[in-house]
Amino acid sequence: SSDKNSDTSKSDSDISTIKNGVLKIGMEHSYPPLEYLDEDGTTLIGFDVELGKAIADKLGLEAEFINNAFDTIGEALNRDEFDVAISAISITDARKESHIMSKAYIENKISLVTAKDKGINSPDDLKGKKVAVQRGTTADIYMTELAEKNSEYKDSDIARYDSVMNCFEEIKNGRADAVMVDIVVANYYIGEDKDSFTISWQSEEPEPFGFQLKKGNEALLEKLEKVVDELYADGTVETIAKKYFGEDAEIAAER
Amino acid sequence: MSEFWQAISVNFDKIVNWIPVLLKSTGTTLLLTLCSVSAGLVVSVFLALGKMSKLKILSKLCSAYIFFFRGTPLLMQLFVVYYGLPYMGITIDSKFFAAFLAYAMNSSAYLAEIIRAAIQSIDKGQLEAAKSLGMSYPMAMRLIIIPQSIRRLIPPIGNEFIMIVKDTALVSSIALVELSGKTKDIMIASSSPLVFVPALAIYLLITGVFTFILNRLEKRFSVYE
Amino acid sequence: MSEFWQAISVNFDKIVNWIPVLLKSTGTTLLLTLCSVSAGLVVSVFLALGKMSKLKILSKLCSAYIFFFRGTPLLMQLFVVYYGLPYMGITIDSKFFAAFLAYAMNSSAYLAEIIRAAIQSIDKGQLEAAKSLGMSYPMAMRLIIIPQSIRRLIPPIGNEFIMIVKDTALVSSIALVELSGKTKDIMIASSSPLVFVPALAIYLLITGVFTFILNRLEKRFSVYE
Amino acid sequence: MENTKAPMIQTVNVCKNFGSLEVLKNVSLTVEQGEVVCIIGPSGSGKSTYLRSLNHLEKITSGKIYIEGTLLDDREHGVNKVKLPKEEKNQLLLKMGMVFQRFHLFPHKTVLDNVTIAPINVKKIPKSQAEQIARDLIKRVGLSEKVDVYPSKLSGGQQQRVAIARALAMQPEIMLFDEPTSALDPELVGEVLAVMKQLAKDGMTMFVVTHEMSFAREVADKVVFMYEGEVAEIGTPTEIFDNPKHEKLKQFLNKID
Amino acid sequence: MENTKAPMIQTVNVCKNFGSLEVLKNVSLTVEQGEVVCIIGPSGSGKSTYLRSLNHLEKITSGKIYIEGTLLDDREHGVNKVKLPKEEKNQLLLKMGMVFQRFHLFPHKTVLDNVTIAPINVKKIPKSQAEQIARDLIKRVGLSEKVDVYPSKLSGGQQQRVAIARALAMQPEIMLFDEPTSALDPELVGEVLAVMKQLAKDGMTMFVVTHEMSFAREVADKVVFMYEGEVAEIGTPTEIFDNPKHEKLKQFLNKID
Ligand SMILES: Nc1ncnc2c1ncn2[C@@H]1O[C@H](COP(=O)(O)OP(=O)(O)OP(=O)(O)O)[C@@H](O)[C@H]1O
Ligand SMILES: Nc1ncnc2c1ncn2[C@@H]1O[C@H](COP(=O)(O)OP(=O)(O)OP(=O)(O)O)[C@@H](O)[C@H]1O
Ligand SMILES: [Mg+2]
Ligand SMILES: [Mg+2]
Repeated sequence: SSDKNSDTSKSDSDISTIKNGVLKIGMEHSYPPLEYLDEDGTTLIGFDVELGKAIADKLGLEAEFINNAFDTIGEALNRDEFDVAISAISITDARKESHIMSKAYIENKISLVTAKDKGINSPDDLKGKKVAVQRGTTADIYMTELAEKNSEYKDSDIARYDSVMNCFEEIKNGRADAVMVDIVVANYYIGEDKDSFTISWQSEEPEPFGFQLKKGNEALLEKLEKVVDELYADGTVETIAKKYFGEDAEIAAER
Repeated sequence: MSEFWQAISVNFDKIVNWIPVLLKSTGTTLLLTLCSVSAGLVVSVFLALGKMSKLKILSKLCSAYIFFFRGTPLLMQLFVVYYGLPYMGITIDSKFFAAFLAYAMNSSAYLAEIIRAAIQSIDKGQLEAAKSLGMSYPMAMRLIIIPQSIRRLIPPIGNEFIMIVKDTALVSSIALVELSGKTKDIMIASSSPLVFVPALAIYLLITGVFTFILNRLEKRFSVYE
Repeated sequence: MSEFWQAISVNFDKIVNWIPVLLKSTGTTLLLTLCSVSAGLVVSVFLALGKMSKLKILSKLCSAYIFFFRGTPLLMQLFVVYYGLPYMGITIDSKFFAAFLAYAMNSSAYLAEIIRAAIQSIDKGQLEAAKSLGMSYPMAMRLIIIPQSIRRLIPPIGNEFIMIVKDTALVSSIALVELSGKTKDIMIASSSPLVFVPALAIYLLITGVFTFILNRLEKRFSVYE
Repeated sequence: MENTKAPMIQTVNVCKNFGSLEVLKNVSLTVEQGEVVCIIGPSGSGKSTYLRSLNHLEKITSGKIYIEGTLLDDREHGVNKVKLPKEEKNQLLLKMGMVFQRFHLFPHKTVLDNVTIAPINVKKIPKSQAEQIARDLIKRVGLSEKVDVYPSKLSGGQQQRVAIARALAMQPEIMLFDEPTSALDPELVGEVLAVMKQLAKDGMTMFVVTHEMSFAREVADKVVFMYEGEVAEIGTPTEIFDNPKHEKLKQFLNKID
Repeated sequence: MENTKAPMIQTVNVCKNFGSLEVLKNVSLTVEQGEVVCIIGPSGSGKSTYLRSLNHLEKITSGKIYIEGTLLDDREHGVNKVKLPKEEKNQLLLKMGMVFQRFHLFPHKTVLDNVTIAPINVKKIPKSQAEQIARDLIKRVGLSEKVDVYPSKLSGGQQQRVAIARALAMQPEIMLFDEPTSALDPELVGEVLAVMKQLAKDGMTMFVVTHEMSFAREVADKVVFMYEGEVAEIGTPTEIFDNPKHEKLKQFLNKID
């Protein structure tokens, strides 16, 4: 452990934002299976969480997770509330413009979850149907643009919730016809309910997740990229992915 | 501050374009408020009389209802009605109706206390005079006490109305679109908080106009004072 | 209903385990309330005196502040502080502090009106008596009017406190974890709304205990009546 | 003839406690039909409480109350042993009209409505007939030109005269007055007393708590001095005012001067 | 000697409007040092307004007010043409003590504190000295045993006596009384009037609005009858009560009887 200590002091000098050997990771902790609380209501778990811990470990740092509303993660980064955001953040052009986005750390697409008997097989079938999305996610943006471009979709049919969990509640109790959501999340929620619900569509465009950092923090980015490559190489990523996404999930990002 | 004004003038067209969108969602805000305060008012009369009743069980029940709805956050009440009830086999399909239900129950509790206070603020001598003229308690209530309370009810009921107008902001959490939810959507879409400016203005307009009407009504009802 | 009780008894252990977690987050709820009502109280005294001032500009300014914060939803005020201020170059680092700021400003407006009403409810004869004894307006305020208003202030300030306890539920929208936010988290984690039961009970406990203390205090302060 | 009639009001050993405070102690009094009885006494001696007990605005703790010979109350420990049918009890209570110190007119009703509201709703008298009676009574108290005015537009003396008309509209057989002039400005006292004197002259039975000694002297058949919840002295006005026996009565009259 | 002194209070053509309502119309009056002046008149005639104008509880619309020969107000259209330094103005106002109809004791202060609060805070008299003076005054109004009691525990008459002591504690040269006994139960009136009579006997200059004709007759040097905002008649008690000239005064005295 003396080894670890020397590592820590080194990284302190390397990256200005990191203090006292703690890597601060921002996330909104209500997004299973990537970051969420265990049933006891206190233990933070999920893919991003374990990945974050593994990364910190490799860097010889302690991981600290900071809860932040998803739609203000960018702002919080800019004011140094945490060093990096690992929160199922899709790599978009807008984000690349305002922040540093890392290479993809896992693959993802947006998808449509429906009850089996709904007969919805693509966004084309959504006309006049109620779609639930989480406010501010890429799914929200996708649906909003669809409604803007195509008058057959009504904006009023898009129901925007604060939490993705609410979206799934809605298709379970029948108040919504479909949920548009990241596929990794969709898989998790369908889980046991494979008989009633199905992923009826997924986007062609991949929408991988990346780490988001404040502009100018390239030093940390470089370290993170390197560590993720190592974690891919030693199988850690795969182990965590299997734990949270199931045995047959294909999430490996092209790196 | 100057940055702020600059931002406004640069984005003036954008802001103007948002206004009709915001106003449309204001319709929901007002409709929800109107429906729930009206329904709450009807229920509250029974709650108030029930709480003042000499029948212990009735009085206790009404007190408990009032205590519960005044003692817990409206947001949670909304959640229980919308997300909780389905687990008990009751699924309310319409978001509007679910919100209406939660808000009506909530405001009925507040209004019941308002009505009770107004009735109790009427000089005891009025009831005694009515009694000494042979009126029964219900008759005295109907002819003497309640008509006199009405004027005193206007200000607090108006306040409750304004409260609910503002509290409708919470229904965005069940994805019912009204003024606040729409504002948030626009903020996210435009990645700028400028939309708050017209949104806050609309809220101020509603509360301002309503306060004005209230004052008028109050004067109207006080002819005999 | 029976389903409900069954669900509770089956999950009784779970519910019991949630309680300490919920209580921990209740700390934030109470701390936020306490801080913002206290700060709000300090500001509100100046606002109230300002609004009653004969200095037109001061009075208008205070009125406008009060009108704004009473006329718009607290949720939006919270959003403006949390999301909006950074765009104006003012960045608040701590979520708690942002919430505190919004809540303190909001409650200062409500408290100012409460204080004004209490002061104005003191019999005009008190001020006249003080004047006829040679006291200046500030001295009369300090020695005669304000001490007498305090007893009348306790109930409405207590109410404001209870209001804010419940309104802290809104800060979950900026991911500041307090009782309501934690309840939501647990609901997500357990995919069941059962957690509402202990959460609502905690809210009722807080409001109940607080109402009780209030009544006590009120009696304490009315020794001279 | 007159003497064979039952007394209008008779009370036997009426006691009233507020918690541990004994406000009335064995008050036994009789008001004959057509009699004017005045009650005098210092503040807190129980005058109002006694009057209010008669028409059930207060519940007595023990004692008996007869109205025109009918037993209305026979109480012990607050429990009434007389079980009159509700209808009959109300009929007895309606024999008494009451006028309060602070008038208690209904502020949201005009003078006319104040006077007609009880006859129309309680006695179910047709509106037009009730209004006819009311107008006559309002004329009798000298306020014909104020019929359609709200009470807030009237002076205290005028309000009290309306209150008397309102009570009379129920055609009571006895009128109870609880310090009817002590909330009035001195120059308004006269007009109310004048109406009361006329009423007495017309033969109305009256039970009047008052501080107006000259009124009591002039109008009363009997004056009752209450002291600390007890009837300390009873007599004709001459006996009470010119030849008081009870020490406290002497002191009281001295203070009033 | 006495005559060469400036009058304690002198007003010249004092007018007061509330909006379009003319409440005082050219009221010119003088109160000499050591004199007791009583103001009588019907309700609404402006008696209170006049008294309150003297110590600036109301602002007059026009006219002049002199205190011990010093011009305090010289108003036209509500504007005071006299610009006294604030300190000097306060000194003049402190020469007047005021007693109100409804006492207005400070309910959150004990009797002693009610009497000491102004001397300590306004006159900056040391607490112990102020308390000594206060105890003497409280004794003078006969309430030594009530020193540490809150006003709510006192009868109306006792409260009014404390109010008198409170005003006296500022050592005023003239006492203004606005119907000091008309909120009192009749048997409590005497104790307050007794204190006032003693005060007069001790040589205090007094200006008293009152409905107590016997007091005015006994104590006043001069009686003023106000009617509709004007001084309708001035005279000695004998002139006013036994030989009234003004028609309205005659009517007024008749009503009061
Ligand atoms: N509701 C009540 N609860 C407790 N005590 C009461 C109540 N009403 C009256 N009392 C007390 O009963 C006593 C008698 O009161 P009551 O009003 O009958 O006196 P009174 O002779 O009419 O006096 P006053 O001349 O002041 O009207 C007083 O000590 C009073 O404080
Ligand atoms: N603040 C005010 N605003 C408007 N009118 C007022 C005000 N104060 C008094 N008045 C009016 O001025 C007139 C004189 O009032 P004032 O109180 O001086 O009469 P008063 O002679 O003292 O009568 P009372 O014997 O009833 O005390 C009344 O008509 C009254 O309504
Ligand atoms: Mg009485
Ligand atoms: Mg007056």
